[in-house]
Amino acid sequence: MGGYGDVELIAKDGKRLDGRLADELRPITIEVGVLPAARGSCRMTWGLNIAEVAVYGPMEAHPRKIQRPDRAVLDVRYNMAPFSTSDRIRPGYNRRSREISKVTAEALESIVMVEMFPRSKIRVEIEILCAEAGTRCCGITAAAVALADAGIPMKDMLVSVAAGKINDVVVLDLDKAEDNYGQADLPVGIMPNTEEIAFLQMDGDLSPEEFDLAMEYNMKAAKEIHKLQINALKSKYDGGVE
Amino acid sequence: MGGYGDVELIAKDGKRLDGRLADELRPITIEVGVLPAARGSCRMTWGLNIAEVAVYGPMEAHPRKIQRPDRAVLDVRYNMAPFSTSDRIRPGYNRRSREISKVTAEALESIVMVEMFPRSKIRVEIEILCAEAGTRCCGITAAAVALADAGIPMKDMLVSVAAGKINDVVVLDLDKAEDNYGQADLPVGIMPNTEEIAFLQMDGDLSPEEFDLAMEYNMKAAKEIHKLQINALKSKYDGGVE
Amino acid sequence: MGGYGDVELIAKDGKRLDGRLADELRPITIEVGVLPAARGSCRMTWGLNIAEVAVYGPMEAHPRKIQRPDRAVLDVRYNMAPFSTSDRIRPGYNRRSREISKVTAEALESIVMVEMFPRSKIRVEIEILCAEAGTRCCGITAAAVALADAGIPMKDMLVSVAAGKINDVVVLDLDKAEDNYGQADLPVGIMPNTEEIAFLQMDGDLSPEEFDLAMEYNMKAAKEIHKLQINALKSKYDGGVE
Amino acid sequence: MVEIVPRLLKDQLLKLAEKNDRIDGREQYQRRNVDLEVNVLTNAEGSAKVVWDGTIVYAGVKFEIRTPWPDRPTEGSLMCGAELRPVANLKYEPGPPSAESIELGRVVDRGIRESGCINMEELCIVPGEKVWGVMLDIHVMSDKGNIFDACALAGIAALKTAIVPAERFDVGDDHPLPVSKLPIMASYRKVGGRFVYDPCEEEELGGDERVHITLGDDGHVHSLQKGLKGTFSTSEFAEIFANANEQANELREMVEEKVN
Amino acid sequence: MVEIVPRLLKDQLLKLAEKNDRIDGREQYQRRNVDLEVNVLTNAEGSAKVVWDGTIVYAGVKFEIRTPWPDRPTEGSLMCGAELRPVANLKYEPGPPSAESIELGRVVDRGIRESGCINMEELCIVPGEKVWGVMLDIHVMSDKGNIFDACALAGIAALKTAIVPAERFDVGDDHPLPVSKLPIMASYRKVGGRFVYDPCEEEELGGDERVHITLGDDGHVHSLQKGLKGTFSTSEFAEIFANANEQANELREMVEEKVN
Amino acid sequence: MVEIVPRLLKDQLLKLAEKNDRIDGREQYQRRNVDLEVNVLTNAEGSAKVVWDGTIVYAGVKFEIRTPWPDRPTEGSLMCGAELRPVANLKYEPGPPSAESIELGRVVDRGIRESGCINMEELCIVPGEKVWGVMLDIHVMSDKGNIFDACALAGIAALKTAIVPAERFDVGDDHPLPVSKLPIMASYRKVGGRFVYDPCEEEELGGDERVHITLGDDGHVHSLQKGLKGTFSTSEFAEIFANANEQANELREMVEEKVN
Repeated sequence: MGGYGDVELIAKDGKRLDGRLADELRPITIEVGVLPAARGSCRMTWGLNIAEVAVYGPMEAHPRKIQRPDRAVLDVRYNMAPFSTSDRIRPGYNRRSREISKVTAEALESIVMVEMFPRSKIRVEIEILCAEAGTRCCGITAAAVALADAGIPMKDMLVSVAAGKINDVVVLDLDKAEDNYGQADLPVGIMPNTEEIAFLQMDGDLSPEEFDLAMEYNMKAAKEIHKLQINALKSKYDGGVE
Repeated sequence: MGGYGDVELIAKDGKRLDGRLADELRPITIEVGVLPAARGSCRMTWGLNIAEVAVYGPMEAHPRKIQRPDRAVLDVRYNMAPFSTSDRIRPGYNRRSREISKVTAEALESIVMVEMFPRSKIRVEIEILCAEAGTRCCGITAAAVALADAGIPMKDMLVSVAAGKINDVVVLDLDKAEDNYGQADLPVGIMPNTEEIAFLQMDGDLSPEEFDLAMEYNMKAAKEIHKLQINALKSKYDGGVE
Repeated sequence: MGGYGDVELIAKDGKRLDGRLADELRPITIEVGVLPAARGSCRMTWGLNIAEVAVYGPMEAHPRKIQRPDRAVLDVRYNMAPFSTSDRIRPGYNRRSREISKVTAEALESIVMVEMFPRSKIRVEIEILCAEAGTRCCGITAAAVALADAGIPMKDMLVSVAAGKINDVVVLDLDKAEDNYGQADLPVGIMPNTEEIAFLQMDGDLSPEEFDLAMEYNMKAAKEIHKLQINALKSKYDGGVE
Repeated sequence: MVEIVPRLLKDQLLKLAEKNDRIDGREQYQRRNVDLEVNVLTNAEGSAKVVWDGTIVYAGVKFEIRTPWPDRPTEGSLMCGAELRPVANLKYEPGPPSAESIELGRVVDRGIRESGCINMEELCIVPGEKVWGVMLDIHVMSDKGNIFDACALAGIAALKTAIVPAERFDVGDDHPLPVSKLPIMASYRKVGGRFVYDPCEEEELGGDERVHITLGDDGHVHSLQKGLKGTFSTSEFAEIFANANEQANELREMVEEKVN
Repeated sequence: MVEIVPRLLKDQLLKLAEKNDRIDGREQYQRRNVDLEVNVLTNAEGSAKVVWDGTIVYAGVKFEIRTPWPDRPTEGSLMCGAELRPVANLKYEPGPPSAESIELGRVVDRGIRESGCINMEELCIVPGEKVWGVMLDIHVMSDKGNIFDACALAGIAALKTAIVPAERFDVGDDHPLPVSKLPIMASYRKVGGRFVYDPCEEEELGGDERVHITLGDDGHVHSLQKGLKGTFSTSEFAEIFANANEQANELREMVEEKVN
Repeated sequence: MVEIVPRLLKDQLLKLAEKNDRIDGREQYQRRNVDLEVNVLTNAEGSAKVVWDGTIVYAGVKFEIRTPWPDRPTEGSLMCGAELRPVANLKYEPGPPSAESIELGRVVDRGIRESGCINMEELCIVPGEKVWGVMLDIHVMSDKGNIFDACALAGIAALKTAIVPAERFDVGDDHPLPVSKLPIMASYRKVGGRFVYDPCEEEELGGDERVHITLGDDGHVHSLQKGLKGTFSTSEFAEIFANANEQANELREMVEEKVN
């Protein structure tokens, strides 16, 4: 975290620079079936973030040494397009994107019924086309929808969302400016039905009480986002929304 | 192309800086069997360019995944030696050399009777020892001779040559200075017997009429160069020239 | 070699900057079984050098193409830790470490009874934690002990040590300052029982007579170091020293 | 990438060709439906999205300030990258750029660069000291055939809508990137023995060599590329060369309409 | 890396867990024996060796002088690298850093960095011109379980003993690197259905997901990471979060004792 | 690279060795025919081609102007690279440099560098600011045995004929690169139990360890390298050391003749 606690990000009326309250999400849209070449796909906009996800498979896992005799592996790539940020990013995976890919794969493996597809591989390609803080949550949330769109059996949906701390106040869903000058970021991946946690990271500084409040915000937001996921899937398959 | 049309490259008598006419080639020599370790080889000098080519195989193609069940693959590498240009080149393949290797392989696959060697690989190693414009044509032309020297069955010979445009005039076989300040370059690979085209690239600016004239120059030159290819092969196998 | 013959490295009484005589070694300690995860291991301090070596295997050699039908291969890595030198070293293998790994592997293959383990691989990992001249000798000597600690059958032990030249005088076991301003370095790997040479490199400038004297110093030192190797192994397996 | 030549597909395409038909019912030189949208990416200084039937491509433009090359002190530079990423199709695998990916990027780059649509002198800020570097990146999201044309189209449209972010770099006012021409690529594939325009996924799988032609506003050719095993005659080429001009004119109109 | 899930081992661990026992006889939250030594490497400006039962880790600190980033002209920088090298275990193979290795390095780095233990402003030599770059490298020599905690411990201890070599770089007198806090990591692994602290090698082989918690002197959390396939409830997490505080306090005392 | 040890070949070589014979009929210390040509590459500032029986090697010298290292402000630098490229033999595969290739380059480099044949002080243009960087690249085109000696010979001959292109870089008049000594390498291979000089391809395939000796004009040794599995006694070494001197003197005469 930037950790510059002295930049004023919350007005006297408790509203944030973009007018949101402490526990309010940025606007979100979710659409499925957007990439014709993929078996399943999802486009998610979250504030100014844009993520598009393609799912391929299940297919035979190769090279052989990545095969697991008792389950499928998820081959996940999180990638930021060169034009997705203010300064151009060199194409190719860096250490950050490789770590995010790893933890995303592990989170998704926790919800996909991987035991149904031994020795196989499911490819999940997460492309960040526009990045404005919170891209890993956006990518995980969209990937879970794309897996469902591909018809991959899952135990539960997965929603990822982050709470954080700015100006010593716990708030939900940091945007770019808040992330730059924020004091903490706590992204989690929540299974909306069981409330179990499949993904967890955090950096910055949180007291135990702040941590609890941040988790509370995340839990509540996960339920909201889950509805949008369901609606997006329904609007494709039922031809309408809830 | 450099595209600097204002540098004078053609004198008032129509002759180019090195005294050539518009449709005249630089001096060319071709020699076969020059690399003892190879199954077939060729050394070609073309103006100041020097290319040496070694051919190995056919051999089993590995790794397996490059094998084709119905034909041989050509594994072609075009490489410029570090000392081949005015400024030293770092050893190793770059994007340019990888593209040239690819289109060269595809051109040669069009003339080699690849169906005779399923699942196998023929290695073609093109080394540019001195580069003065036109190295890809020199490499392709020499590679076709080296394949013949290796006894690989071919449908036809292949000749590569380029015409271009300087000072708004279409000319054959640009040299270094002409290439630096030229307006277009049209390298082709021609099968001399059928006049079919197996290789084609172009960049710069050509009107449809200029394009036709450039192709005409190329066709005529291909016939000339083909004779030199035949002579070189004959002088090795018959102990004499045509 | 630095080759700066004009820096005074030997005093008038014949003693070197650290008080050693021409044919005197720096202090050496050897300890075995220091890395619990390894099958065999050794820690060696030699002057200020620290090397720790882990041995794994014999195990099946893969990828397949490195297998030898009639013997084991030694997969040796010599690596300098980033903090081992005055200026930090970027992690990863460079050309120097790859050459040292190669000649070290070849030296060790000359003493290990590799014929006993066809198609298998023995991994030898040499980590230089602190480097003060002579790390390749330290690594080879420690690796031979680690192989013995791992119970790998060997024809003979191997000792590596270097003599060199400073101020036109042949001396044994150059330290950092002597190496920086020295005129020659002759590291060898000696089988102490047969006096055969399994490793040899040299750079700098040595007359034939100087070469003979340097080899004589090396032979004598190898016998001394060999005693320390034996003691280290005994103190582990017999619970005491010679 | 494993090349599986589906014999049955090849036979089917051959039979269709004999009846002058195509697998998706199009005529020999008929284009699929193409949709172009510009200014679709907030963080890019210029952007475009092309939906070419099932093929989807994004292009984005970024700028940097750099020192000019010593021998060309008054010229900026254009870098154009297009990458075949695994998101776009089951057949693309992760790893360093394949030869296919490098060819795509270089062919698209040459078509734009050689058309002279950007005057490099206009990218100069302070001669010998500061020039603009224009970085055009093209991202293939879904490949259902003919990504070359889709990439070229997205690329020139993104450039055409780009705003030079001079204020952010403290070197004057923001202004549109001057793009004076609209080079357009037209791609042909030999399928069942004859060339067709705008090949779909099955035609690429069961087809032979391909030819890419980039044409400028005045009908001049700026870039040619023949790809894959196969040969063709000069008369075959003359026919598609003539057709390419028509295709380019139609698409150029679409770009002009969208960017203004 | 091939993952071999040893079914028998998993069963054994489950049975032990049912009796609230562990494979090496420890209690659920009991730590193995840990030994810390500092100033062990002559050529490093700060160093530490951690022997955490059979797990052995070295950490070394080096310094360089660099130009600060334009937007933070008065701040130095900290780089923290931890690599899983093949020396440490049969299971680690040579080659470019694996995802496991990258995760280790980044999690250790975040724990130290986010604690704010180093004030980057204190690494400034000449604003806008020269700042110190601190480079902490952690070298795993033997992995018998729980390398995360061992690396974090060696890392902070090496920093805490580091001397800034100002004389060698001709910018003043040598002085200790100012390190104001002692972030400590505590790692948990789900084994046989419940989380245990400080997993040993067998527990890592037969266990499920892991959680890494880095805590500062005041009990604030600075870094969290969940790794591997598996899920947990908030109440499970609350229990280990509370335990982590106790573990961190004990280890912090050890560091304080050794470095003074 | 797969090592196929041809048992039959080894037996044949052993039998020949017992009769003090070699597979190509040479005597133990007899060299194959060697031809040296200089100034063969237009774009190199110095060049040589060695045809050592069926082994063919090119060497080329290029120059650059660089900033000297801070601790050696009046010294230029020499970089010497030799690469085993797939053109040279069926057995060399494409890809990053193999350990064999790295060893070749470094052994050839040390022989030339350590002889002191180039006085680095003479490469200084402006102390502390500009020095010459000499870049010698050696390109093996055909390997029929003993590429080490062929590379070393081509390398020193190319340096000896090199012209420093001062005019092109605007720092004075072109002048020959000062090369004061002629280090020569002699290579031996243990074949059938005894060392032979200048091994041919079959002797390398069926032989054991190799030794490379680089000698200066005065008979001093500048570089030694033992390669591959195998051992030898000091008396064996003494014999080939003595022979190396003779071989070096003969080849040195050839170089002197060709470059003047």
